[in-house]
Amino acid sequence: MTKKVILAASVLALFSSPVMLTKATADPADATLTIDGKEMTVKTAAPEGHPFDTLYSGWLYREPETRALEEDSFENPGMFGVEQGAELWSVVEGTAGKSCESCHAEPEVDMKGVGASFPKWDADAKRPINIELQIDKCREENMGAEPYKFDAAEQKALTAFIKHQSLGMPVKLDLSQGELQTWWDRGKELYYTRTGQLNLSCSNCHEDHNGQMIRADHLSQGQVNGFPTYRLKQSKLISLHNRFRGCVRDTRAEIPKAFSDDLMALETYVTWRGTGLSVETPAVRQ
Amino acid sequence: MASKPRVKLPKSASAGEIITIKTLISHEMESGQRKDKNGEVIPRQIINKFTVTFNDKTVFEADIEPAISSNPYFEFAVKVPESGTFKFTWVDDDGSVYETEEAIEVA
Amino acid sequence: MTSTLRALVLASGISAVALTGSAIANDVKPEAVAFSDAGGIETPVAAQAGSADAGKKILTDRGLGNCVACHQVSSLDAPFQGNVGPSLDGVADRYEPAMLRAIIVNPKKALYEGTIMPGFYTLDVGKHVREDLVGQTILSAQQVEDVVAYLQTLKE
Amino acid sequence: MQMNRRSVLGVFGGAATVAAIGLPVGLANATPEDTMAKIKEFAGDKEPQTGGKLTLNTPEIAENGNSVPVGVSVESAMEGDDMVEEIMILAEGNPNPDVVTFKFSELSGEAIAETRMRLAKTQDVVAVARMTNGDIHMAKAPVKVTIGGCGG
Repeated sequence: MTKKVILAASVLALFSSPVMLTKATADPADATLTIDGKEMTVKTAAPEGHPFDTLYSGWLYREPETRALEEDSFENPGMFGVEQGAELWSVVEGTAGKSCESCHAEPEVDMKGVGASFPKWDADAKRPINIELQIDKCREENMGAEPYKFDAAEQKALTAFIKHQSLGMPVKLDLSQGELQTWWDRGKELYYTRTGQLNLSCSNCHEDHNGQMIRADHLSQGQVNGFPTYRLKQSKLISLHNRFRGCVRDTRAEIPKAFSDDLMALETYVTWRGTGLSVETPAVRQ
Repeated sequence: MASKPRVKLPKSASAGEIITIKTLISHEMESGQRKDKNGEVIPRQIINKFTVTFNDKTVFEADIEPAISSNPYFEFAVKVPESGTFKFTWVDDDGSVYETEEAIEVA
Repeated sequence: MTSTLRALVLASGISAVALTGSAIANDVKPEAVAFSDAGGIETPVAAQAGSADAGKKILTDRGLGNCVACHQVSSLDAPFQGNVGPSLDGVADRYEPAMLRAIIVNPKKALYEGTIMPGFYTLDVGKHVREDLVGQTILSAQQVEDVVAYLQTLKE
Repeated sequence: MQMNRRSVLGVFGGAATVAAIGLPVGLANATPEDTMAKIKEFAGDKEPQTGGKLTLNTPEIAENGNSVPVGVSVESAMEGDDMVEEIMILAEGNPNPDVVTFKFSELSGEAIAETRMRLAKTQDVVAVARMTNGDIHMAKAPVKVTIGGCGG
C-alpha cells in the first residue's frame, strides 16, 4: 500500500510541470458579460463551505464567438424560446379556462426573482420543486390542464421565459425551507458518486479538472445558472435535466429519469454551487 | 414550421447614412444530408432565399444553401436616402413565405 | 503454442504456472488480472502479443480508447488533444510495460483511487452501469496489449 | 472485439451523435476541385485577384461546427463601376461547397455582410466577389472545427 502511494505521488510529480503549463492556457476568460445593458456576475466569491474559492460562469469557458452570441440578446437564438414563453403566458388551457396570466398578470413583476430562488421546498409533495414542476403544478391544480411531457417545447419555453425575468439576479437558495437541506446533502453525495462503465462523477470533470481540456472541450465548473441553455450542438434550448441525463449517459450508465428524486436532489445541490452567479437564462453554450 | 422573423435597425437616420440591419429567423434549416434513426434521409427543408426591399426597391438578397446554420442570421448595410419602409422576406423550401416590415424616419 | 505465446508465458513467471494446463490460448479475464506488489501487471492480459499499429488506432478512436481526449501524443495526427491527463510523449522511458499495462487496466489501483482516468479492462466500475455493458470492459484484452505495445514505442 | 451495438457511442461521448444537427460526418465531402469549379462558374474567364480587397472574417477555431460566424466585406465606392454585385461563400470540406451568395445594390452603401454557417470539419472557407466591372476578388481562410470531448 505504502509503495503504491509513493508511486502515485511520484507519478504526479513527474507530470506536474506539463499539466501546470497547459492549464495556464485554458483558464476561464477574463471578461465581463453585459446583456441588454445589465452587467452579469460571471465571477464571484463562493459561499461558505464550498469546495471552490471563486465561482465562474460557464460563459467564461467558451470561445469568443460563442460568448458574443449570449452578449447580444437579439442574436441569441435562445430568445426565441423566451418569446414563445411570453406568448404561451396568456394562452388559456384546461378545464378551468385559465392561462398563466389569469393569476400572474404581470410576469415581468410577478416572476422577477423566481428563477433565482428555485428549487424551493414543496410542502405538499415533500420534495424540492423546480420551475418545470411548478408550471405543471399550476397547470394541474389551477388550470385543469395536463402536465407537460418532459422537454416539450412549451415546457422549455415557459421555463426560459420565467427564468429570464430574473436575468442578472444572483442565484440564492433558501435551504432552511422544509427538508431542503436533507435533499442538498443527498445531492452532494450524488455529485461525488462515480457512475457508469467510465466510472466518473460530476466532480471528476467539473471540480477536479475544470479549466482543462477534454479533447477540444474546455471543462467548466458545471454551473447551472443559464438553463434552459441554447446549445449550438443541438441548435435549440436544452433543459437542465436533459443536460444531467446527457452527462450521466456519457459515463455509460443507465440514465436517471427527469425530475426523479435523484435529479431533484442534484439540481438543488448544483444550483447552490452557483450561489451568487447571475441568472443568465437563456445562456448560449457550445 | 414556426418561424418568427426578428429584425433590428435604427428607428431613424440622417439622409444618406449607412445603417446596419440585423435579422434572425427561427428555422431548423434541415439540410437534407442527415439520416434519422432508421437510416432514412430526412428531407431537406431550408429557407432558400432572403430578400430585403426598401420602398419596393431590392437592396439586399441572399441565396441560401443548407450550410447556413439553424435560425439563420444575416447582418448587412443599407444607405438610407429617404424615409420609407423596409420589407424583409424569407422563402421556405415548402413554399411558405415569412415577411415582416420596418419603417425608418429620415430627418 | 505459438512461439510468441510461449515467450509471453515464459516471461510471465508465476502466472505461467497458473496458466499451464488450463486454457492457455485464452485471455486473462478482467477479474483474474493480478497486480504485483509494485502495482504493475507483469503478465500480458491477452493470449496474443500486442500490435503497436492496432494500438495507435485505438488511441484516437472515439469508440475505443479515445486516449487523446485527455492525453497528448505529439507524433499522432489527431487535432485538439486534451490535457486532463499528462502527455504520453516518452512514456516508455518513464514506465515499464507492466506499469503501462496496469495503468490502462485499472489506474485506480495502479495510480491512485481518485484519478479521473477510467479503467479500460476492469469490472471495478461506477454505479448503474448501462444494462448492456454490465460485465463488459471498455477495451478487450487484446486491445489493452495493442495499446501497451504502442505506448512502448513512445520514447524521447 | 468486445464492442457491442451501443458501444459505438465511444469513450466520453457520442461519435454517433456528432451529426445531431446540421451536416453529417462520414458523407462524401466536396473536394477543392468542386470548389474551383464553382469559382470558375462564378468568375467566368476572369482571374480571381487575391490582393486583399476582399476581407473574409472567420474564427481561427470554431467551437461548434453548427454555428460558425462568417463575415465578408469589399472596399468599394458602391456606385458606378466600383461596385460589388455579388459575394459567394464556399466551404471546401462540406458535403456541398455552397454556403450563401449575397447580392448587393447601390442602396447597400457598403459591401458588407455577415451570417452563420455550418462546417462539417476543419477546412478552408473561400469568399469570391464579383464587381460591376467584372473584376473578381478572392479570399481564403482556414477554420479549425473542434472535436468535442463529451458527447461529441
